[in-house]
Amino acid sequence: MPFDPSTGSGLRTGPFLAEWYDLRDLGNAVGAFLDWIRDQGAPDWVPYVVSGLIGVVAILLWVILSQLAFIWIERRVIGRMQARIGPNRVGPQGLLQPIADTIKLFLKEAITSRKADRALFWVGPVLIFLPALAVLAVIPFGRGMFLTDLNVGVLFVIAVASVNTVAVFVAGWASNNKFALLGAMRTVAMLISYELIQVLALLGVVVFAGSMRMGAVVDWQSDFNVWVLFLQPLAFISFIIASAVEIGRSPMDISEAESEIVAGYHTEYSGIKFGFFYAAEYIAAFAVCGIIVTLYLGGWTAWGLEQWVPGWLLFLGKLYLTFFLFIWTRGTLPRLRIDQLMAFAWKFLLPLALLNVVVTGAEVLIWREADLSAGVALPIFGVVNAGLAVALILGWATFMGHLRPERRAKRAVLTQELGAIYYTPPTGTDEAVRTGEA
Amino acid sequence: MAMKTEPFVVNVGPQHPSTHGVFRMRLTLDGERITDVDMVVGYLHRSMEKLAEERTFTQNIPFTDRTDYVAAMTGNLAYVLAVEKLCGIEPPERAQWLRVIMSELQRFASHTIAVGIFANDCGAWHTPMMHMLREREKILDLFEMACGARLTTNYMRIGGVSRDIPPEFMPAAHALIAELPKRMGEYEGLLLENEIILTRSRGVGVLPADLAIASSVSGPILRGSGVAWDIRKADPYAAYDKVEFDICVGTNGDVYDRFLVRVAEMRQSIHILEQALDMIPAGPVAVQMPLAPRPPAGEAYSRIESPRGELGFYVVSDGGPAPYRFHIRSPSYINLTAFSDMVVGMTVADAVVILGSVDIVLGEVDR
Amino acid sequence: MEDTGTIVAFWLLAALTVGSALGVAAVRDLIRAVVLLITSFLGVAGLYITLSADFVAVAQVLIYAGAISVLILFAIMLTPLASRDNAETFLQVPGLLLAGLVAFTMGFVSLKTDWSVVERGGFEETAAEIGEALLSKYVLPFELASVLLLVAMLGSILLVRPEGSSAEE
Amino acid sequence: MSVDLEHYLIVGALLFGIGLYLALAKRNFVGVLMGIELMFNAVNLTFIAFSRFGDAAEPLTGHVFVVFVITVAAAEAAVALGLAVLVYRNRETIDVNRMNLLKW
Repeated sequence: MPFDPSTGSGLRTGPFLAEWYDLRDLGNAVGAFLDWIRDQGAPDWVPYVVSGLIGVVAILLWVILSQLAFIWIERRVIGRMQARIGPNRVGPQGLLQPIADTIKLFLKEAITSRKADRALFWVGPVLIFLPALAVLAVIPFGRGMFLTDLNVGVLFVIAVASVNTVAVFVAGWASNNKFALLGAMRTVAMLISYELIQVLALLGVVVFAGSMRMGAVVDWQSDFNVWVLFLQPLAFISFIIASAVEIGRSPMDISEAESEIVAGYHTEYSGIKFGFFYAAEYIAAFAVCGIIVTLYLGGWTAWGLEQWVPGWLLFLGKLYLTFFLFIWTRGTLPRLRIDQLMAFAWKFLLPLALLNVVVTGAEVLIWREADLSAGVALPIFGVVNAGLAVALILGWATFMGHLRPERRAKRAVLTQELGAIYYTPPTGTDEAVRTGEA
Repeated sequence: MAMKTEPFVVNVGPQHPSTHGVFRMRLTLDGERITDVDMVVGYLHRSMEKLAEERTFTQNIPFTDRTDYVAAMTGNLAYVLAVEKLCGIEPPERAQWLRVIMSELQRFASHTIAVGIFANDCGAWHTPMMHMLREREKILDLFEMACGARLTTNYMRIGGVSRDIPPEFMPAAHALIAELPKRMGEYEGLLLENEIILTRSRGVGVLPADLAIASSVSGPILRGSGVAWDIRKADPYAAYDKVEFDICVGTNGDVYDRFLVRVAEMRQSIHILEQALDMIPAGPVAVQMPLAPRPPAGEAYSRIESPRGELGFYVVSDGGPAPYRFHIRSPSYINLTAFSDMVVGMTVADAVVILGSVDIVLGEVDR
Repeated sequence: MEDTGTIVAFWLLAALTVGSALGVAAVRDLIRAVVLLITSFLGVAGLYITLSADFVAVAQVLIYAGAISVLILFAIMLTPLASRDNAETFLQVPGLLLAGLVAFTMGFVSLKTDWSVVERGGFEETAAEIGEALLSKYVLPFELASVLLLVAMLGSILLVRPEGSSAEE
Repeated sequence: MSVDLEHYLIVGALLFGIGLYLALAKRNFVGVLMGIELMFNAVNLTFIAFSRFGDAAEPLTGHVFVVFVITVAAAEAAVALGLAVLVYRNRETIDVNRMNLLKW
């Protein structure tokens, strides 16, 4: 069906060109292939199974490739950030380094310590893979390029991610290692808290788009030519932070805080079992970036650009940019302490996220009741919400006392007076936070 | 009724990413909070003090490279000052200034490690440290120019320094000194005002001034607790009485203040270096000494402000070619004694940061 | 086609659910029992999907597999000196008999009863309708449930709060 | 062959039986709790099955009911585990055999 500029709806009613060689939707080729199978007189279930297989294989293949790419990108980019070169020995520009790493991990001995719970020690790495992979099933990679478009996709993403908690706990517990157990308990507490933030952040998106279907959210964004990011800046920030927690990225990499608890819940894992954790981390990063792109950054659409450029390329471009954000924070920021991170979730993000939900609900109600046109309503909402986000963050920070002068950076006292004592006991603002948790 | 929990004992080290060597602490935890800490040292003990009694005074200089291997120059200096005091000799003027230059370069280099590792302990995934190491490399290049070695310099000699600096040293040093303030600005922007570092280090590991004095800690830890004490001012050695600099002190005695003091001291080091590079006179760099000097019988204690604090060498001579007794007052070891006072009541994550702020070098702790 | 998939999925999921539930009863280690319990919960969620109840399935994963199981794990971790085994009391044999009897009766009844079944096919989309029902017809129970959750939350905080940390905080 | 209401009901019955056994026979308080959760699941499964196959004017009522049950189950789990921790704190055990005093 040809693209109709007056409605802008050529996107949803069907592919622009349904020829198999139209690269803008790889689903076309698959559809043509399935039709061909049907024409050969195969029984009904064959195309059904084949389409599923194609989807699964494509996603898995892409995940593996892109995970290798992620590892390479991260190592090179962090290398640049750290004023060094990064891996450049294996292959051109070190491109084969991730493969070499993988081979190394395969060849290394997978040690199981004697007092470990053998069965659960094995379950942990497997279980941690599942949520990361399952999330990928509902992400629309391009027009018509998804494994399944669940009508509760957004909820599914959250629900599946919550299984992560159990996997981490099992891994930490089965290792029978104190560092691992500490890391696991930290992670569980942290994931549970930030799951809440994630749900509240996504609620705003769902309220605006009026559907929990991932594809519908993308369509909504392309229909109104607006990314949810501009309507929901506060939710976007909370979601980014919560996602960083979920995939264990700095400054929230407390679960595997290297300098404190060695490697957290996967301290005892080696060889390919460690490789599973390592891979799952990157797959989860891939999935989380995909969710962010789909729900906040317009998915595979970009203001009509998807008519000329394959949508899946746009999607991947955005995905890598989002991933760069995570690399950037990792390369820059130190790590928070667990109680500070929890306090940040409960005392800072949660009230703001709740307020955001209320404001969003009110806006959608106004939009519907006052019968405003989208061209008027959405820009106003965007400006209001951006202003509100800044005001709320600053206001809440002031209210919580984070901006008081004694909490700000200071400089050392310079003196010539030998033997003088300048000591004043700490004012106790941070101390209050600390003991309040205990 | 309080919760009955098992005392959860975690053994941190000797193989642990952030014990800075082979330090070991047994932490008794209640949840994440530390109720007791047991420090175990000695994994790197090399019997240095006893070995030194079997070697001549000159042969002992390389040992002092290996006590505090992050700051070899100051180790050399403290030892040769003690022997010079024993022999009653005074090194020439140029040697004095070279000692100041090398000490301050070493202080800067050592503080880059201290600050970088501290940021690492806060979880900053190596970025600040790698940037710091970039500057340290340049300083080590200067050391290599001066004495041929980068880490174990073995540069100071009884009665001077081993050799004069080569002609290319001065331009390189001037260029470096011109560059460093810019870098310092970057670090101060990245680290000092970093919100997360502020939250992580404010009010953590507080060592009050009276306790700091009572525990006889020294160096940035003492100054971080607000006591303006610096051997370079209190008991000037080399040419420190001729240069202008400030003592940097903190006010609250927490981890952040120690960190602050180190960063400020790096600035002061640049300031001292600027003066010293201008004021250094020409002339001989060492007095003539026998290869194996035999100082008159007696004892001498000399102390200097090493990057970690008061580094003292106590040397007793019985008139022979080797010291009769050789003792090192190592600042790391004595600063470490205050560690348990700072760490109890904090969390595991804090313990690591506090240890990072104490800035121990295990070679010096265990000797 | 679709039906074959459902049948295969049902048998697999039913085996998974019942099998891991049996495992919960059989294994010796409490943590392993929790892991099997989670598997069982996930199996039930899968069964919901075969019944085209997608919203409830996702809620099942979110709340049972994600939240309640973690609560159980926390309870186990917070009682460190208690034994971590999964042993039975003296009621093992009577319990077994009674449970078997109940299960048999219910199975028997469900097989023998002539249920008035309609061939409706699966639901298209449940989330929106459930939401509407919750906020119109069932709004009172909905509000009551939220109050219940609040009370439960406060109650458990009150229960586990360390004594002596009341007034001065 | 197809999957009918009875299949789900039997799975539900089996789950309920296992849950009942756990709740009756397990020594550990947490084990008992797991049994109760399993029974909840069995009941929910039956609700959903009837909702899918049953003859009703508003078939989604079953789903709504399950949502409520899940809510109540979450509340129940939180309170019960709070109780477990409390009992442990006072008696240093969560063995139901040894919780035999009416007061302590």
